[in-house]
Amino acid sequence: MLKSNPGLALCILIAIGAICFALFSGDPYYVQVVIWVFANAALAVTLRFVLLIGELNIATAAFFGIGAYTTAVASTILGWPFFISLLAAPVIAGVISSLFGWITLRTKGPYFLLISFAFTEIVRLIYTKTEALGGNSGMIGMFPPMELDAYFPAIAISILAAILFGLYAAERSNLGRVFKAIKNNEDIPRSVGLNVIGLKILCLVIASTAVGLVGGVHAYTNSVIAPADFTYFVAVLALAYVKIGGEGHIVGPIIGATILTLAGQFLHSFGPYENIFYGAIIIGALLLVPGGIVGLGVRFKAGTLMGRAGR
Amino acid sequence: MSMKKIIGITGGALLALFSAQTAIADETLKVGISAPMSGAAAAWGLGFEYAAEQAVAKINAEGGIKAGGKTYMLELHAYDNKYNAAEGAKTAQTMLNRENINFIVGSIGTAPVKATQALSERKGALLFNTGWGKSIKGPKYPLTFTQMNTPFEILAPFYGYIKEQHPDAKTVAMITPNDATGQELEPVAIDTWGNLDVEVISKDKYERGTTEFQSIATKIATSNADIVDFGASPPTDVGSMLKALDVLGWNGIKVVPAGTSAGTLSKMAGAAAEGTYLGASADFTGESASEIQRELNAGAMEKLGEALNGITISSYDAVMALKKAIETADSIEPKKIAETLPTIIFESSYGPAAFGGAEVYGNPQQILVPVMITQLRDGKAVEVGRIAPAELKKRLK
Amino acid sequence: MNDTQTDTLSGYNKSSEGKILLKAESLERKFGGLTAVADFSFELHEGEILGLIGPNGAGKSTTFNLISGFIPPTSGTLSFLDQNITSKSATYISRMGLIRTFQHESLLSEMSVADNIIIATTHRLKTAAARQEKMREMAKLTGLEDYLKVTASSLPHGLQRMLSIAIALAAEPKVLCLDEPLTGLQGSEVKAALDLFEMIRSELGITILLVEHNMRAVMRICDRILVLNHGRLLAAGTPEEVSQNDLVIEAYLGHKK
Amino acid sequence: MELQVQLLMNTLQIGSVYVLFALGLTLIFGVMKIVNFAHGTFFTAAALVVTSVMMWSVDTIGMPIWFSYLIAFVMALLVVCVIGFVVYFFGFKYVLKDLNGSFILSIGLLLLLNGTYLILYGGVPRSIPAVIPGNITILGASLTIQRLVLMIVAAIITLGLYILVHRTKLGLSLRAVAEDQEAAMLQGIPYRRVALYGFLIGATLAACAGALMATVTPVTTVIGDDFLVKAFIIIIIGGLGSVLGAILGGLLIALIESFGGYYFDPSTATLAMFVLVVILLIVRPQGILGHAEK
Repeated sequence: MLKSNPGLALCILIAIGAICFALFSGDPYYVQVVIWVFANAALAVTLRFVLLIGELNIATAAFFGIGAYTTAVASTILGWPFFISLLAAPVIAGVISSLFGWITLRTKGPYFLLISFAFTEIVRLIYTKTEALGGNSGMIGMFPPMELDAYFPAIAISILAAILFGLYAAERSNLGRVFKAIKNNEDIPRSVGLNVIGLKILCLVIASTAVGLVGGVHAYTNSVIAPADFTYFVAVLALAYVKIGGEGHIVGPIIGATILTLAGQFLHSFGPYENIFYGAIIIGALLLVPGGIVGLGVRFKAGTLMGRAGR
Repeated sequence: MSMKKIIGITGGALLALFSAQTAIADETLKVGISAPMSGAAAAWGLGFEYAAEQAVAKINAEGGIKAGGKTYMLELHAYDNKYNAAEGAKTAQTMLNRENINFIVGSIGTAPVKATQALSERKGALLFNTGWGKSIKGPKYPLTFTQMNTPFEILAPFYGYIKEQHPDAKTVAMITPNDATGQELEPVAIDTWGNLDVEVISKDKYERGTTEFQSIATKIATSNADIVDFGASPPTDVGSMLKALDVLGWNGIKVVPAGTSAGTLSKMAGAAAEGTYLGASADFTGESASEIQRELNAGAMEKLGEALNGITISSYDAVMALKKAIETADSIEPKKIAETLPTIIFESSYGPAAFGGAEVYGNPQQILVPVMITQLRDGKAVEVGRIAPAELKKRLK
Repeated sequence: MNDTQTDTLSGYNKSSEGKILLKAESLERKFGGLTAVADFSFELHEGEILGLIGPNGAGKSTTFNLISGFIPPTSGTLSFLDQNITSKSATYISRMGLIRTFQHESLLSEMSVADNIIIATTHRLKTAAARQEKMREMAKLTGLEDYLKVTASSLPHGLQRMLSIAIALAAEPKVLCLDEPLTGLQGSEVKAALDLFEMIRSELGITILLVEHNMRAVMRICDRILVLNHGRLLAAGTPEEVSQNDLVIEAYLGHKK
Repeated sequence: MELQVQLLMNTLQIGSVYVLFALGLTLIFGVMKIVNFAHGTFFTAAALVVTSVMMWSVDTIGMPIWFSYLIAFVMALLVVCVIGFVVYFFGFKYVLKDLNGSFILSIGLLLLLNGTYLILYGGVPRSIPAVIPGNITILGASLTIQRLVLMIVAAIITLGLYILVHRTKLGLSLRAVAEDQEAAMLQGIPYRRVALYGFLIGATLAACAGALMATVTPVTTVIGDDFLVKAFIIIIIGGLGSVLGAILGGLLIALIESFGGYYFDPSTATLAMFVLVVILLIVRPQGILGHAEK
C-alpha cells in the first residue's frame, strides 16, 4: 500500500521524525512548537472532516473545549489516571456531539453554521457560570505523571498524528465517499437507501470525537485551561488553516496549520499587527489562491503534465 | 506598539548579534511582559508596557544593573496574551523557552497568569503579576510575586473608610463583570461588607463587552440600596451604569474597588460620577503623587492618551524591585532573587516599598504599597485617604 | 372503498394480472393553500410498465416525491409490498426496494461515474469487491463502461441520463420510478433507452413506473397509463383507451373538442 | 407598574439600535446569501469616526455640539460607504452566494479592520459630550432626551427601510433577488448591481446604528462585536433575510435582555438568549418569519 502511495509514506516518515525530535531534542520550545503544529493541524483536519458533508461546523471549538474540560475534570477533580483522563475526552465529546448532531443536523448551510456558533457560545458561558469548573478562571493542574513527563511531548505528537492518519483512513474509505456524495447532492444517497441524517450525525461524531481527544491533549499540554480558550475563534483559525492550505485534500489543512502556526510564533510580539497579518493572509489566500496551497500544487502538476503532452 | 518599535526591536536584535560577536563588556538581561495588547483590554497592556519601558530606559540610562562583577542592560520584550489561558501558555513558552527570559516583570489577567505560572515555576523563572486571585500565591509558587494591591489589601481599609464616612449606610448592591477577576473579588467583598454590618442585598454579573446597562441600572435603582459596589467593573462600564442610574434618579454612595481611572470615569459619566470612591485609582497628577508618578503619568497621557492607574504603573515598580533585588543578591539567579525580594526595601513609584503578606498568603509574595482611596470631586480624583499597610510601616522603621 | 371509484374509470385494472406491489389510496398533498395532488388512487402491478402523464404542473413530480417518501402526504395512504408506508422516510422506502430517479440534478455531478454507481450499492453490498463488481455490471448494462473515471457532470447529456438509471439499478429495486428519463435525448438514444426499459422489465424482472413527456415513447412502451390534470386523476387505461379519451385530448390540446 | 413601564422603555431603547444593526445584516444575507462576520466593523467605524470628528470640531474648533454631531454623522456614513465599497469590490464580489468563502473573507476583514482601528485609535475608550442634554419622564419611566431622540431616529430609519424594500423598484429587485436569484436574473434584474446596493444599504444601516450609539455609550475599537453576536441571534430568530423578522427579533432580544436582566441576572439573560435560539432552531429552523428552504 505504501509503495503505491509515496505521499502517505512521506507523511508517516515526517510523523516519526517529529516523534523522534520530541524524544531526543533538548529544546523544549521547539518541541512545544511541534506539538502546536500537530494540534492545530488536527483541529483543522477535524473541521474539514465535517466540511466533507458540506457543513461548516463552528462547534468544532465547543467540542475541543468539551474534550479539554473533560480531561481537566477527570484528572484534577476525579483524580483519574493519565491515560483514562485522556480517553474520557473523546468519549464525552462524542456522546454530546451525537445529541447535538441529532438535534441540529436537520438544518443545514447558514442555519447550521449559526446554530453551531450559538452552541459554542452557550457552552463557553456555561463554563464561566459553573464554579466547579473554576468559572472564568478556568482549571489548573493537568500535569502528566512524573514518570511520563519526559515522554509527554512524544506521546502527544503520537496521539495527534494518529488522529490525522485515522481521519485520512476514514475519508479514503467508502464512508468518505458517502459523505462527499451527501455534500454533492443528498437526494441521491437518500434515494438509494442511505440514511442521510444518520450518516451526517456519524460524520459529526467522528470529527467531534477526534477533536475531543485533541482537547484532552491540549489540557495536558497547557496545564491550564479557561473558557476564553474555547471561543468560536478556535474554529475560525482552523478554517483559516483549511482555506490557506486548501480544502481539496487532507494535507491542505495540515500544510496551512503548519505555515500559520510557525508564522504566528514569529509574530507573537507584534500586538495589534498580529491580527492585521492574520486578516491579510486569510483574505489574500481566499481571493488570490482559491484552492489553497494544495490547489496550486494540483494546478502546477496539471500544467506540467499538459506541457509534456503538448510536446 | 508602533512600526518604529518593531524596527527598533529587529534592529536591536541585529545589534545584539553583532555586539555578541565583538564582545562588548555590557551584557543584556531580557525581561518580559505578558499582557493583553489587543481586544477589549488592550488599554491595560499598552499602559503596562509603557510603564515598564520607562523603568527600563531609566535603569539603562543610569548605567544598568550591577551584579556579580558584571553590568547588565535591560531589554524589554512584551507579548500579547489576549487575556486568555491558551495564549498565556503560548506567550509563556515563547518567553521562557525561546527567548530564555528569566524575569517576567508584569503579567495581566488571572487565566493567562495562571497559564504562565504553570511553566515559569517549573522553569525557575521569576513571575511578577497583577493577579487578584488568592490561589496564585502561596508556598507552592515561590517564584511568583504580586506587583499591586489586590482585594485582600484594598477592600478592608477601603470599605472601612467608606463606612466611617457614611455610618448610616446599611445595604449594598454588588455588580461585577462575569470574569475571573469579578468572580474572585465578589466573595471577598461580601465578607468584608458583612464585617462592617453592611448587608449585600443583590449581586449581579454581566458579560464583559456589554454596552447596554439599562436593565442593571433599573434593578439597582429599584433595590434602593444605600451603596452600589461596582466590584471589578472597569471605569468605562461603571461610567455607563452611573449615567443610567443618574437618569433613574438614584443617588447613593458609589464604590469602585477596581476603579483604576478616575479620568475615564468622569469623562464617561460627567456629573453622574461625582462623589464616587475609587480603590485602585491613584491621583497621579495631584499633590500626593510622587514626582516619578507624575512624570510617568504625563508621558502616558501624551503617548497613549490615557492616564496610568494602579494596574498599569505596577510594571514600573516590578522592574525597580527586580533591580534592587539583583543588586542586593549580587546575582542574576532567579531563585536567589526570589529569596532576596522579601528582605529588601526598594524605591517604587510610590516611594519606599517592600514585599510581605505572609499572614494572608502563607508566603511573603505581595507588594506592600499604600492603598490610596480617591474620590471624584469636580471631575477630578482627589485622594481622601492613603493607608500604608501596617507591615510596611513596621519594615520601614 | 376508493377502488370502486377508480374502477369506474374505463379500462382500469383490466390489462394487468400481476400482484399489486404499490397501492395509493386517496393521496392528497397541499403546499400552503395550493393543492398539488388530490384524491389520487392507483395500483402498480408486478411486471408492468405503468405510465404517468399529464401537462406541466399536473402533479407528476409531487406524486413521485410522495410515493418515494421525499415528502409526506397531507392525507391518504400508501402501501408497498403489502406494508403501509405512509409517511415512512425516503430511506426506509428505498431500502424496501422502491427506487426513484430525479428529473433535475439526478447525479452526483462532482463525482466520478464509478463513484456515482458505487454509492448506490453501499446499502446492500458490504464488501468493496462486491460493490466494484456490481458497479461494473451496471455500467456495462447502461453503456458507461468506458467512462468510469469521468466526472459525472462532464458526461454528454444522453449518458448522464443513462447514469441516473444505472444508479437506480445498482440499488437493486423491485420497483423503479423513472422521472422523465427521456428528456433531451436524441432519436436513436430514445430508442436505446426504451429497449433498456424493456430489458429491465423482462430480464431483471423490475416493475417500472414512468413519468414522461414523450407521448410516442409512452404509448409504445407502457402497458397502462394514468393521466393527471390539476393534481387529479383524469383518465386511466391502455394507451389506446387513453389516447382516445376526450378529456385527455382536451387537457393536452386545450379546449378544442 | 412604573417598573414595568421603565423596563419596556429600556426594551425600546436597547431594541431600536439592535433592529438597525440586525436589519443591515439580514439584508446582506438575503441579497448575497453570505453571513457577514465583519458587519460589526461598519458599526465600529461609524462610532469611531463620530468621536474623532467631534473631538476635533468641538475641542479644537469650538463648533456647537449639535452641528458638529451632524457633520460627524454624515462623515461616518461616508467613511463606512467607502469601506463598504472597497470591501465589496475587492472582496465580497468574488464570493457571492459562497457561504464558506464569504464567511472566511468576513473573518479576515474582521481581523484586519479591528487591528487597524486599534492602531489608528488606540485602546482607550472615548465618549462624546451630550448632544441634547436633559432627562425626560414618560408614564413614570425616566430616560435621557438623547435616548428618546435616538429611538425616534432609529424608528424613522427602520420605517424608511421598510418602505424602501416594500414600496420601491429597488426594493422589489432586492426582494426578488433574495427570493430566487436565478428567476430574478431571468427577469432582467442585474444581480451584481442589486447585490452591491443591498450590501451598501446594509453597511449604511450598521453605520447609522454606530453613529447613534456613539451619543450614549463609550466607544472602543471592538464595540461592534457585542452587537454582532446579538444581531446573529436576532436574525436567526427572525429568519435569515426577513426584514420584519429582524425588527421583531430585535425587540424580542431587547425584551429578554431588559426583563431577564432585571428579574434574573444580565449574564443569565445572555445565556437565555442563546438557549432560546437553539430551541427555536430545533422547532422552526427557518426562524419566525423565514421561508422554508428546500
